[in-house]
Amino acid sequence: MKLALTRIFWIRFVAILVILVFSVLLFFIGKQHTVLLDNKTVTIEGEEIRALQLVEIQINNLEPMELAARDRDKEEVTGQKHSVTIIYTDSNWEEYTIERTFKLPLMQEMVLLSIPTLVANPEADQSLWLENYEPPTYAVTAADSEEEVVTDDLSVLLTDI
Amino acid sequence: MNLQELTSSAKGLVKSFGLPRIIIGLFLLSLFITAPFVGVNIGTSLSDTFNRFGMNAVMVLAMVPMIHSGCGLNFGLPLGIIAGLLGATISLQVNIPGPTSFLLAILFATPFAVILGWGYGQLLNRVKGGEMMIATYVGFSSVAFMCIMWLLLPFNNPTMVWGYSGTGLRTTISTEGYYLHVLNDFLSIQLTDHLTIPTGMLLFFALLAFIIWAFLHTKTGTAMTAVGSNSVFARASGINVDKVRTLSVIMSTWLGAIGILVYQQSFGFIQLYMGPFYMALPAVSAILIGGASVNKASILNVVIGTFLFQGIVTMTPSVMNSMIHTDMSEVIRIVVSNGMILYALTRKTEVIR
Amino acid sequence: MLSPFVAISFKRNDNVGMTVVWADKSHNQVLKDIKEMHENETPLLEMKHISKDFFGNKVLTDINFSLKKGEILGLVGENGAGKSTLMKILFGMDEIHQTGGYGGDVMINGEKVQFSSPIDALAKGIGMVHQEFSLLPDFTATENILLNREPLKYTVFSELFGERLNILDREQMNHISERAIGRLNVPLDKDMLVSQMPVGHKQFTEIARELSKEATDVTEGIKLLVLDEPTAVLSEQEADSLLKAMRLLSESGISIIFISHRLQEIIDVCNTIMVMRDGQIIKTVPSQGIVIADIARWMVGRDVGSSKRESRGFDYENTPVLLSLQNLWVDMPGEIVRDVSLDIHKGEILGIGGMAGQGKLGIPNGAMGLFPAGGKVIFEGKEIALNNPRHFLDAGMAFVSEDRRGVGLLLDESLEWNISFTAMQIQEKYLKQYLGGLLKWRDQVAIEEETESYVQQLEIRCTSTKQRAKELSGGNQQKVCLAKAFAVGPKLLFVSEPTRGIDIGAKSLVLKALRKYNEESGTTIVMISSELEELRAICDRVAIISDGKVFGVLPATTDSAEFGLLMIGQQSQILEGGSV
Amino acid sequence: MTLQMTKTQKLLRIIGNNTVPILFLVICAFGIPLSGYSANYLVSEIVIRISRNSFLIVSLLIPILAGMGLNFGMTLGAMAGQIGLILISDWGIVGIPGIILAMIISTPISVILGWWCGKILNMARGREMVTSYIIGFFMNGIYQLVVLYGMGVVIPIRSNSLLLPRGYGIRNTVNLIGIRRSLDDLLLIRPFGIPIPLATLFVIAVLCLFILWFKKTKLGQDMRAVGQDLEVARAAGIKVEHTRIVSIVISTVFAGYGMILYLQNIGTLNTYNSHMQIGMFSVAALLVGGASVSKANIRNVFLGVILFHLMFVVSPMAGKNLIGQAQLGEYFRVFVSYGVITISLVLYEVRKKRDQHYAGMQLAAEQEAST
Repeated sequence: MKLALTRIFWIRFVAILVILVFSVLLFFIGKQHTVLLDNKTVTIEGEEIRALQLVEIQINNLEPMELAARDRDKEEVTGQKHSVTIIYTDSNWEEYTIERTFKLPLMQEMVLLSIPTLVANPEADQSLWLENYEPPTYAVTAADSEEEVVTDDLSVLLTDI
Repeated sequence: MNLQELTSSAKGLVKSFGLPRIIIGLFLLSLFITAPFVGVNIGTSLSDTFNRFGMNAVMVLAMVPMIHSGCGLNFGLPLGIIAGLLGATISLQVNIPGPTSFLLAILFATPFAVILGWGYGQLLNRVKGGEMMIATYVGFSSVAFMCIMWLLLPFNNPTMVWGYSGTGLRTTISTEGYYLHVLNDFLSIQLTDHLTIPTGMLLFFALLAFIIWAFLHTKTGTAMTAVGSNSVFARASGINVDKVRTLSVIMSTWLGAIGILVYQQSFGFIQLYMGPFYMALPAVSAILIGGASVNKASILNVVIGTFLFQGIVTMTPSVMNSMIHTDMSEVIRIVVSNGMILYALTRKTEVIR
Repeated sequence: MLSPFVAISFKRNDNVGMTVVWADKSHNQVLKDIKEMHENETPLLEMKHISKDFFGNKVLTDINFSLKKGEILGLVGENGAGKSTLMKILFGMDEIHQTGGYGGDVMINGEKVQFSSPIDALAKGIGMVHQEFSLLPDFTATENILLNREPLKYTVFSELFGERLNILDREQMNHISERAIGRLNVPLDKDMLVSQMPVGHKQFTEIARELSKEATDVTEGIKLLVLDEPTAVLSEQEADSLLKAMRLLSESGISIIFISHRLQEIIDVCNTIMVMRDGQIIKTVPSQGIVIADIARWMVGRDVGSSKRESRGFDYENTPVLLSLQNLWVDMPGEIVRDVSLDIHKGEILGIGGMAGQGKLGIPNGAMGLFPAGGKVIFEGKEIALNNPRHFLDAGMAFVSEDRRGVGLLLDESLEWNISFTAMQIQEKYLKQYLGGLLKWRDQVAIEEETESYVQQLEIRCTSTKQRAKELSGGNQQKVCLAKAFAVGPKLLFVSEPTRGIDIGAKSLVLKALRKYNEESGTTIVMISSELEELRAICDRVAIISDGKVFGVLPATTDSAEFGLLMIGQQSQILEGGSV
Repeated sequence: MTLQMTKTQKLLRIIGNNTVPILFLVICAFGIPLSGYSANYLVSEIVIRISRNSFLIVSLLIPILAGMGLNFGMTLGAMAGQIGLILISDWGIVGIPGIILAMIISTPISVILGWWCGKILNMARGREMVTSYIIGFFMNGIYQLVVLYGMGVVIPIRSNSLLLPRGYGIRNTVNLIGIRRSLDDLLLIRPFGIPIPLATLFVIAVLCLFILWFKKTKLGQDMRAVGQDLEVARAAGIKVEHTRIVSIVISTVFAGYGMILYLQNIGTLNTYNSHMQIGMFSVAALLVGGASVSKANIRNVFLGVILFHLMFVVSPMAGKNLIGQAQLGEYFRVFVSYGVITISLVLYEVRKKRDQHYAGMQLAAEQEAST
């Protein structure tokens, strides 16, 4: 049919564009990432960086967490721009705090933040102490494989709504 | 016969036979053809189809009287099925093993079918025009009501009752020892090692089909057809329209009861509680695939429809599985059967006054 | 000279309602003054040499008339005289276009117009109010008046979702409907739901709807209003207020075509009266000094030359009364029977005539029980219970319905079924009894023989007795219905509109069959038809039903003008001239 | 001369019109004491259910307005909503943005399904309800085709926690932890310890306002006209078929949003069954509120939700205390739900016949008086 380029057509066209942009924006704001906070000794370019005895770490304004050596914890965050503050005491009970912001690429589900590396060189570029993390895929357990799909389960008519 | 005549007669055939029916028929044929290439034994699938045909044919036959008298598609079939279940449970309660239990089940089911059918008929007469929706929900609420009754009714035959509490019936009861395969094995013919024909069941269906065919030739049968095709014409010829409609509903309910008994004897289990909930839809779509319309149905429609529908239901899982390793049969069954009902509901039939 | 307080303002495009204090002067006097004022003006509507035929038979021949601004034209004529076809031409209904258009031309304000649909006619300011209301019960009068023409207030959503998302402008709606009702000057409450309105107010709502079609940039305000039998459903007092409202409208410059069977109203309110018969205009006369009897004669009277039918000389004295209807009332929509008492003698052919909608069709349907009915029906001395077709049929009466396709036939079944069905069900004919009557089996052979004999006897043109009823022509279908009734061998046969909608050839065959059946097997026949001539040709006596009551029973040989008077509900003695 | 309605007849008429709500009041009156639940618990349960279900039930109002009867085809909207949820949980979008994005995704799907359903219903005039019921089943087949076989193959699904072990098709249950209760907890207040999700109730209030506003628009007026008498509306020039299709589209879109709100409260998605169950219970709740096939308003929705769900919460415990079988209570409430729909449908048809007959009775009375 002839595309009537009337006024209402343009308004609708613009409205659809606005909605698309809005949903992309939503995608960005709502995207959830998991940040793994890792306090293990790690060797970078042959140089070994020891894990800290005790460290307190806080992402954005979430609950601060205390990690002992060889501890690993995770934090769920939404959106791309985040800040991390680390408070630690060095060997002679001096308290230091490091505050850095970092940006997560959109499509990365999970990232690993190596605390020792960050503490070792607080001003280093983000790529040094933050890298993508692919969770290992478990072998398909027996229970999953034969999970049979129930498509006309009558008991659903009885359950509460 | 020149081309022009050929196309017009072909068109006539298609029109009379119904396009969807031809599509489904060709689809089934293609399944049968591809079966051997895909390692599916024709014998087993054929005997499986016959078996399922026998199991469901009587329930599809239960659709005929009500469609004939203009009450529309009998979505309230579960009501008839409940009468059958009552008959079966009482016959098991009486605990007489062997084929006599099948006859007893029919005997016990009949009074329930007549009473329930009569009440159901009176209700439908008061809601002419809106029958199908109300039939659906009468069916659902009666199944839900029976769920309560199965818990409360005083049955105590150990094979039926819950082990630990001793009261209330189990959801599935085996017909082992009672009327399991009582029809199937009667004069069953063993053609090849795979292909066995459950002649007993097919004969039983043929007997019931003959009774219906004969009924339609009697005076009241003719009156029923007239009520279905134009109820004002029937009224103007002195027919008590409501009485004839109620009779057709009672017949449908009774056939529904017999149908579930035949189904159980071949299936091997009596399914209580929510079992009969969605049993109306396959029967309705089968008769529509057979070419019936919302106010016209014949015995031939029952036979063709049941064979096509059950053929698809049996063939798709085996052939599909071996072809593309996925069991799409469930999806195809839903789409084909409900698509057929939709096709029938959207045909232009002038609403009977 | 115009009396001072009647201020009439005529501006070319403004028909602002004027306020009139109804002087005691007669309405016609006021009209005469208006006419003198613009004698030379071109008429609002003019029809020249209009002709129309449906598949060969002439429906309208050489219609010429003109209608001035503010004039009320009364259009009268029997059913089928061509009145409604003429109106359909004026409104450009597609029924006319589909059957080959019309001859001659229609002029509005002097220029030729060709309306392709009623919407075009509306745009030119021509509106019509039909007899059966097209109103929404749970809408108020205002909402009905402005249905689908509601003024809207802008909302931002309409930019995006289209103009139907604007809010209704309720105050302006009330304003428009008040103005339209004001012009009718009737006590119609604009906020009352139509379902709670008395019938008269429903009529006013419909008229107000046409009036409210104001002049907008694309459409002109209402200039011509056609009222099709508006008073048929009104009570006396409601009809009066309608006539007053019509006078008011005509004075405000709106011309009206008023179609009615109540000749007294025509004379009271119309300026000119146009009488139509058999598709021609017989008379166009101003309404002064016209008497109802004149109109009746013009409406019904054939020229004297029509063949004088020799009467059968059926003597009523010593033949017993077979069926007597006492105070019968029947609730059949559109054909209400109020109080009918008739005695039908054995062996006679009684005709029942009357205008459409006066209740003649209700009598057989009610007696048979197809519609709720009351009163007494005594057949051969025994009283038959009403509202149960079985008793009617068991007593030995049969009924051929006027609604062939709806009631008379099983369209999807074969001829055999159609003909043999009633006899089989009532009198157990064509059934083989087995097991001592327990099993009644259809005797296919007997059915085929019986059907074959009727096909021969009534010359039903069909490929075979197995052919389906819906594939037959109208005439043959009617013969099948007759055969169905004959098969029952009735003592009394009601036949309703046997010749409606069938070709001439089949008509005479059907009437001949009825006549032969009456003479050979002595069956009493009661024939209901709206064709007066047919009744006079075949019946011994003809009863005329008007407004649900028997207005008179006359021998068939009496002059058709007498019947004409009965038909319009006037006693047969001549009434004095029309009074204001 | 119309038939005067005597006092008792008027009273009977009122009772007659509201048989279903009265019946439910009686059931609840018996059930509540039997179940032994505390008032506090019951109130909090009812508040949860109002916030969970009312959006879905309100979406049924518009087709009733347009004379299409009870739209059992709302399962189409529920399916669209679920597809939206599956996609956002795959992309890992959480919280309020996730809910809004799911709604945006479900809108085009609902519009297409609603438009198609409207076209079919127009073809099956006079039998709309049973046809919409069958459309629900038919689309369930298509839905399974898409979700059970399409997702993972045709539609890329990344996170394998959603996919079945065989690599394609979505699992039976999808954990919606990302958006669980995120709208409910947005503005949660706890007067007397009863959690009241203000945000969700606000969204429902906005929808009710939209419905009230919509009735005042030209489209709303056209729908009312079409609902009352199709031929009169057509004669007045209203595009009848188009109006009926728009009413179904709007209802399907709202059903989609309602399903997303419902699932955000429940927290887990039963992929292949929850949409089949929701249609029936929403219609039952609406009818319990006193709505009929031809007339329904917002009051019916809320009265219905309260009464229906009160019965739903109470009956298992009542059954247990009465006969010692909780199962009995569950069967009882399903029986009552289906029973309510049957009674309302029957009453609607009977009343429709009686109104036609009433006109005849009125006329007969006039005859009797005048002869």
